[in-house]
Amino acid sequence: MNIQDIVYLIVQVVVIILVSPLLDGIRRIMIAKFQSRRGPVDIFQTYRDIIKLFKRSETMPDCGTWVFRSAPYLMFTIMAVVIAVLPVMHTNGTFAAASDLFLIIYLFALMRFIFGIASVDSGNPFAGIGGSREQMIALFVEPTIILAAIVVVFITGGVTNLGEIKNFVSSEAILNVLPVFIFSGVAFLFATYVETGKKPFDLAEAEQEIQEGLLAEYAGKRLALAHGALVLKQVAIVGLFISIYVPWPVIDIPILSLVFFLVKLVIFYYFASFVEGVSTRLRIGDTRLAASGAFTLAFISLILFIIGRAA
Amino acid sequence: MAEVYLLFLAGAAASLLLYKFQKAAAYIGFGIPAAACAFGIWYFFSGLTGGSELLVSFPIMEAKFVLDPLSSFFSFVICLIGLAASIYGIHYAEEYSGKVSIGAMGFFFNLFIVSMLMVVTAAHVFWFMVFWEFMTLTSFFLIHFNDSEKTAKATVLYMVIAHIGGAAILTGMLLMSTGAGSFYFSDFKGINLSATMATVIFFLFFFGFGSKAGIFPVHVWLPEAHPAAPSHVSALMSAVMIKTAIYGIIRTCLWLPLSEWWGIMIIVFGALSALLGVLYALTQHDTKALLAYHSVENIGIILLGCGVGFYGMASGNGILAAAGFIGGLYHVINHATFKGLLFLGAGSVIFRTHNQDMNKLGGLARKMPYTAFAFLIGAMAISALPPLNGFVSEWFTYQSLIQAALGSGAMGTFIFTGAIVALAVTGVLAVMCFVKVYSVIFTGTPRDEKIWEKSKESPFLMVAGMFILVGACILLGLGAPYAAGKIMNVSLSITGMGFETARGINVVSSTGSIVSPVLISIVFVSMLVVPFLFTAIFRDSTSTVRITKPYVCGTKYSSRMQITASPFTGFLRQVMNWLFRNEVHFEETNGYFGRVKYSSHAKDIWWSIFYTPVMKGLQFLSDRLSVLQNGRMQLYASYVLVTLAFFIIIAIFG
Amino acid sequence: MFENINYAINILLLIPFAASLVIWFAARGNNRVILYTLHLIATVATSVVGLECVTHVASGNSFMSLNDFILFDSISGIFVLAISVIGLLVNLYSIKYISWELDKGEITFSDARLFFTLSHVFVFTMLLSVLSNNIILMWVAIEATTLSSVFIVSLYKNKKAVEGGWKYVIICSIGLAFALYGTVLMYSSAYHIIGNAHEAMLWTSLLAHSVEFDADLMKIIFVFIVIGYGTKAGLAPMHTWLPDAHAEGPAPASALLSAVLLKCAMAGIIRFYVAMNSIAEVAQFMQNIMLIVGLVSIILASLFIIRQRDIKRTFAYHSVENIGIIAVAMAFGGKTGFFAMFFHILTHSVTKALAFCTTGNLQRIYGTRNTSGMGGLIRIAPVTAVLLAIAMFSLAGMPPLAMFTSEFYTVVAGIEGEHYLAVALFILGLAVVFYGLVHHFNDIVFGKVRGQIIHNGDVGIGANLPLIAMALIICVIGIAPPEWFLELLKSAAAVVVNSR
Amino acid sequence: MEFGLIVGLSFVMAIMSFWAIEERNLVRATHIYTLQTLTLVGIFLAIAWEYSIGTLYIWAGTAFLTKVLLVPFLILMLIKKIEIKHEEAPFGGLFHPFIIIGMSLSVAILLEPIFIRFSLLKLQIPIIVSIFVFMLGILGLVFRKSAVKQILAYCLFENGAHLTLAVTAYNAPETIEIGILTDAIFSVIIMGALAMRFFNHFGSLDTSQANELKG
Repeated sequence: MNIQDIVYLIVQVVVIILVSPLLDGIRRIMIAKFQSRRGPVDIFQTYRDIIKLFKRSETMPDCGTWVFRSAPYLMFTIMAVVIAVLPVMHTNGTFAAASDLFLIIYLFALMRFIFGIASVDSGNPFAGIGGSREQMIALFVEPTIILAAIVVVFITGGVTNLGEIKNFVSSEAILNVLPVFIFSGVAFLFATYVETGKKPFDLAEAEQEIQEGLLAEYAGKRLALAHGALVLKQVAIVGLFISIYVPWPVIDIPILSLVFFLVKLVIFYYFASFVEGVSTRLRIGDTRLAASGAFTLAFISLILFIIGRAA
Repeated sequence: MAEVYLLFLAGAAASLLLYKFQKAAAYIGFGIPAAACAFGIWYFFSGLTGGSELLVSFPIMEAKFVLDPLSSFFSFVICLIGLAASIYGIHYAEEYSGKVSIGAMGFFFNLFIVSMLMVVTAAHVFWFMVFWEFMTLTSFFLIHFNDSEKTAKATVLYMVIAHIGGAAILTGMLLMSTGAGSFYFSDFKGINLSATMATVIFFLFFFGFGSKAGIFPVHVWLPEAHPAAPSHVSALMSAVMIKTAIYGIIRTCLWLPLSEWWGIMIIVFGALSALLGVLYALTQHDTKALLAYHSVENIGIILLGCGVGFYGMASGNGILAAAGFIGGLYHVINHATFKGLLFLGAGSVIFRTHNQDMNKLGGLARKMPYTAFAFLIGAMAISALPPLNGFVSEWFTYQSLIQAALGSGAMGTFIFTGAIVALAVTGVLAVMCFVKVYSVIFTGTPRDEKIWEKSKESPFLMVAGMFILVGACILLGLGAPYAAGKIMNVSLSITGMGFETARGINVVSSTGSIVSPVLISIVFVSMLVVPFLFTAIFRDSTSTVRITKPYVCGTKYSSRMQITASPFTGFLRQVMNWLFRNEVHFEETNGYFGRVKYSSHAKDIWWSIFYTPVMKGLQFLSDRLSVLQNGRMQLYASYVLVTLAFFIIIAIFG
Repeated sequence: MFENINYAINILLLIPFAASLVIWFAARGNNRVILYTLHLIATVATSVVGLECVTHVASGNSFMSLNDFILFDSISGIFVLAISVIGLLVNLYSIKYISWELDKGEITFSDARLFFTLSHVFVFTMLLSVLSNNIILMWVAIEATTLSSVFIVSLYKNKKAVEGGWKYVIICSIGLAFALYGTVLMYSSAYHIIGNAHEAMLWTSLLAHSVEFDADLMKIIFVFIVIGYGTKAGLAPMHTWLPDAHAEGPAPASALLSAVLLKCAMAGIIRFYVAMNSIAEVAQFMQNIMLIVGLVSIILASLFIIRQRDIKRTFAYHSVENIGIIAVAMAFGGKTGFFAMFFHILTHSVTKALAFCTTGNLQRIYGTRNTSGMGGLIRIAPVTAVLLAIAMFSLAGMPPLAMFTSEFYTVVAGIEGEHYLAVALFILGLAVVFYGLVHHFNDIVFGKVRGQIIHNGDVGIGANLPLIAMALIICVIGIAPPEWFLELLKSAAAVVVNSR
Repeated sequence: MEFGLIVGLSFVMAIMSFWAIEERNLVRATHIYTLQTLTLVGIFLAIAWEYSIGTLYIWAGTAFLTKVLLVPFLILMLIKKIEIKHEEAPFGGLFHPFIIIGMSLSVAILLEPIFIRFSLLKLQIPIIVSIFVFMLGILGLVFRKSAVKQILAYCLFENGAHLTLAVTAYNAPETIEIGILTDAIFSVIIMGALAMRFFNHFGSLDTSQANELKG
């Protein structure tokens, strides 16, 4: 339990939390530019939105219990925890036990759980449907994430701690299992994209519409926190992808690895907003077809792994 | 060991004596078992490492009860849930004070627990079967305290399947005992059986015990019988009775010469039960039926763990076997706690609202805060959300499946990975299902004003019963290293090999990966400061919070606008209709604006594949045969002559 | 109590016969009290003497009397035990039952007197059939049981009772005719070997010389015996009279018939089995025949049970099924097989007697035998409901009760004898019967009352006392039977086993 | 062929019993039955005289007392009370006699060698006739509809059994002989009383009407 890991953890969380609205601002400008419209004034627009919301007064539905009132705080914290445990600055330190693959996947499930309960608790019909859609999307995405991640675990010899995986992936041993790794990486990437709630599968901006329906009943600081939590969620899921599949320029100076992590985040956001800019929204049924495509990719990687191992 | 049983028998006798006094019978009839369970918990907890033997001499056959780590683990689980259920039962019995005699309910309740305790320690074929069927008999009577037309149909199905299962187990055990030459379980280890005989015996045991555990093909009685029982009884049945079947499978398969494809078969059935259990649970809108289907799902998860255990033992890999069993056994105690908690929670909702249909409830959290909180903890535990116990046992199961996949051939890897994916999908569906259950019952606006007005918090002892299990869930979650250590020496006693599974606050799996619920909780609590920090920095509006009706685009809000149970999973039913075969009843009342009655009910496909054809066949056969007895005496007399002729021909020429 | 046992056996036979005469002539003038007291004294006397004799024979020795016409060994000890215990309890119950019928006007006083007289003649003939050492005297006694029980069965003055009685007489006479032929053949072949006319008639001498008999003739004889006494015992293809006779008679009558009479007919088959057991080829043939007949009885009866609406016909078919179980246990053979057979004979007789007597109670409460007219018994008559529960769950083979133990031993014997297919069919039959019984139990005890209630409330402790005694017996002998009881069963099984 | 007298009487007995079964008029059928029993007693006396066996004289005496006097008297009294003279048509209608004779003869020929092997008196014809009469009685019970005719059929096969017993095992102790005869008498009495009650309830003696108890 050395102090250094705790400091790195705190720095990592604070920096990423502060940077994430910036990434969201970049994304909104990118999409506006691809759709040849002006978009927000500059990349700091999301900061201003969130700060404005903190200052506003609140309204609450009469039927809201403590679940509804505390949900934004809980969601924000869970996403902060996920970001904290990612092995960016501290790999295999005291927090190795907290950065387990299944633990993170089930933390996302905890996030969904609270999201679902709060959405129905608000009494708002749109929020209810939003909660139910959130679970449905997870149903399509989960098998791909698990299968892809499991194949990576198989490659690293069965250890599910992200630190171990990162060490193995960044070592040369990855080269002889490269095709398996690439297929599972692509599948995982696709699942991450769906999970972040971008355009082809869901429209984050259309708060009043379905996917972010939960926000309908929130106002003031709770709306700010909820919005922040959803932004953090996108960063967290992408962070998970990066820490498993793109660990390169491995440097033992934590600060530099944090900077490189942020750069990789920006690159991902750049491509994500490109895809989001040009695509139109699919119905939820079509997500099923796209998700099964990703699942077959992950399945191919499993077959390659078995053949590779047998040979 | 004998003192625990005697306490329960005393409780049974006492509650029978107080047949006339309802109030006293409730306190005594359920008080004594509570005390007995408390004593049992202490006794069996110390028994986890040691072992003791009890010989009861009956003239017909010497009864022998052996307490080895495996039996004391299951007895510990039974006593833990028994404690909560009996404390809960003291006040819950008030609901039945008018209709039925509480003394009788106490009598059967005590006998039910003691028969389960004796089943897990019996070491003699005859006495095992006696207590096995006695457990079914007492639960049959307990179910009938909720007397309705549906109960009668459900209990017949329950008894018949349990009896056929019992017969299969009896045949299997007798095949073993004739091989071993004695009725004592201790002599059954390592008798020489031919391969086919071993497989036959395995199938007899697996489907015999499976019928009681609710494994997929023979689970049909479970969603019928559990909802019909009084809640504290269905809590016991769902939490512990089906675990005695898991104990049976483990105990009996230890005797047989295991072969690898058995382990794989158990895993396939486990995955099937998990997936289909949760899928059918999603379509239910009766709370207890939904929870019953979840028992099928969790039994599937337990079987995944035990399947890996058997696979490990068959392939001689002790570490893998220990990993599998620790996953399976840990989930046994976890499932017992949170399923018991959920059933008790549902029971206290029914206690106040007298209604099991979710679509009529809503917003009860404000009226019943403690029950709501307990139910929430139970829901989070069953969906395996991190800090709680559900996550730890599923994590162990994942680790054992991964190790098994790495260790086995191509076919094995496919099946084990398939099991991992099935477990993950089950996790997602469980989250969806329990979001639906919790939020539709406890949150949002009440859908039926009358029910909402009448409901208030359940009496103290019921809440106390629930919070015992809430404490257990949290303790088993955060105290995972200690618990895993204890369970490891139970699985050590089974497989003979084990691995170091607890290091400080971390839990270690066989493949070396570590996780620590305590650490994640610490990080969670410390991160909780961050949102408050941000609100403190930027907050400056001090105006009070305005309470309004939920916003529905300006129209007047009515509680019917709110999402209810069925539409929450509506989309999934459309996608999976090939499985659910929804029967949609749609009645158009008067004209366009009239009220429309719509109800859809998912039919378990297994009914139409197996059960209805069997029943129709029996009916057809007996109708054909009834022609034999058509009342004409001359025909009867000719039967005698025909049989005489037939037998004489056999005698002369046979 | 008696200094020499032979004297006791004669007394045992004398009491019921004398009692029937006394009742017939003394209980005149519509005076119920005399009738009941005489009946009570006679029943108690018979049972006390019977139990006294049984305790003597429990350890395996046997006694002869009436210049060797009467043989009292452990096999007949079992049946005498059944007759005395069940006879006592059922007759006690019949006093209450008959008084209900008299109050309702179903039967006149002379009918009641006839009923009591005939029930004592019936007990006498059953005792004679079980105790007789002479094969033809046994045939005469069993024929006499039919004749004496005809008017007990058709006591009620209605079409169905007469029809039941007539079928009972005709089919049983046809069956017993063939039994007579079997006995005659047995006697003539025995005389050919033994030479002495008196000796050739006696079981003891047949047993001694059984090795020298001619195998083919023995097979033919056994076929005649199985058909003859099988009709009387209710084995499958010849069971058709049983549901009609047992369902139409008054409850205590059908209890006595089902519980004890069927077993005495099986005693005949067991006797012949013992006599012919020493020739290996014949023994194998006999086991095959009994297996076929037993399994056919179980399967046929189970398929009939699930479609019954009338509770007494269900129990009657259940008797056919249990006689099948006894036959199957005999076919499985070996020490455990015969132990299971004798155990099942006793457990079934206690349980079936309790079951039929509770139908008497149901008839009094609901006035009908049809289960769709019953329901809600648990609230109306809790004691009767508990008794019915014990009876039906013991019949269904639920463990803590008696019949599970005997079925357990039967399956053990089956598996020891490698009869796997037979055990599988046995268990399937039992499962189907279990479904039928639990279904009926739910219809009667739980739910709302569907028919109308004639006598609201329980039937009073007087009637239920003997039933409670039977229920206690069922609970006890399943798990913790008394020592001498097991001793008796083991010595009876030994007699059969070492006759080989 | 052995001695003419016994064989002759046996043939007469066989014909008498067939006639008794076929006869529709109940009173005449009982008379024919009495004649048949007389021939039975005759056979007993013939065998006793021929083989000088003491016991058979006692058998003949008891048979005469019970079966020739008592049983027909009981049956005639029963018929007088019921006032039904004629019997309904039996099953099998036209083919009825051929079925009965065919089956009885074949069973008699099949069983005869079994009985003759250990029988004391190796008289082939009387054994065949006794089994024939026995089977006639059984088939009478099965095919005839009238209750009284079934009682007669019962007495017939009882005679058959009696003759078989006499030929194959005449040295059986007397008490057994008396036992079987009392059984026969009581059967007739009980069946008669039951037939009486049957008539009161069903209005006729046709037992095939009684088929309410089904399933």
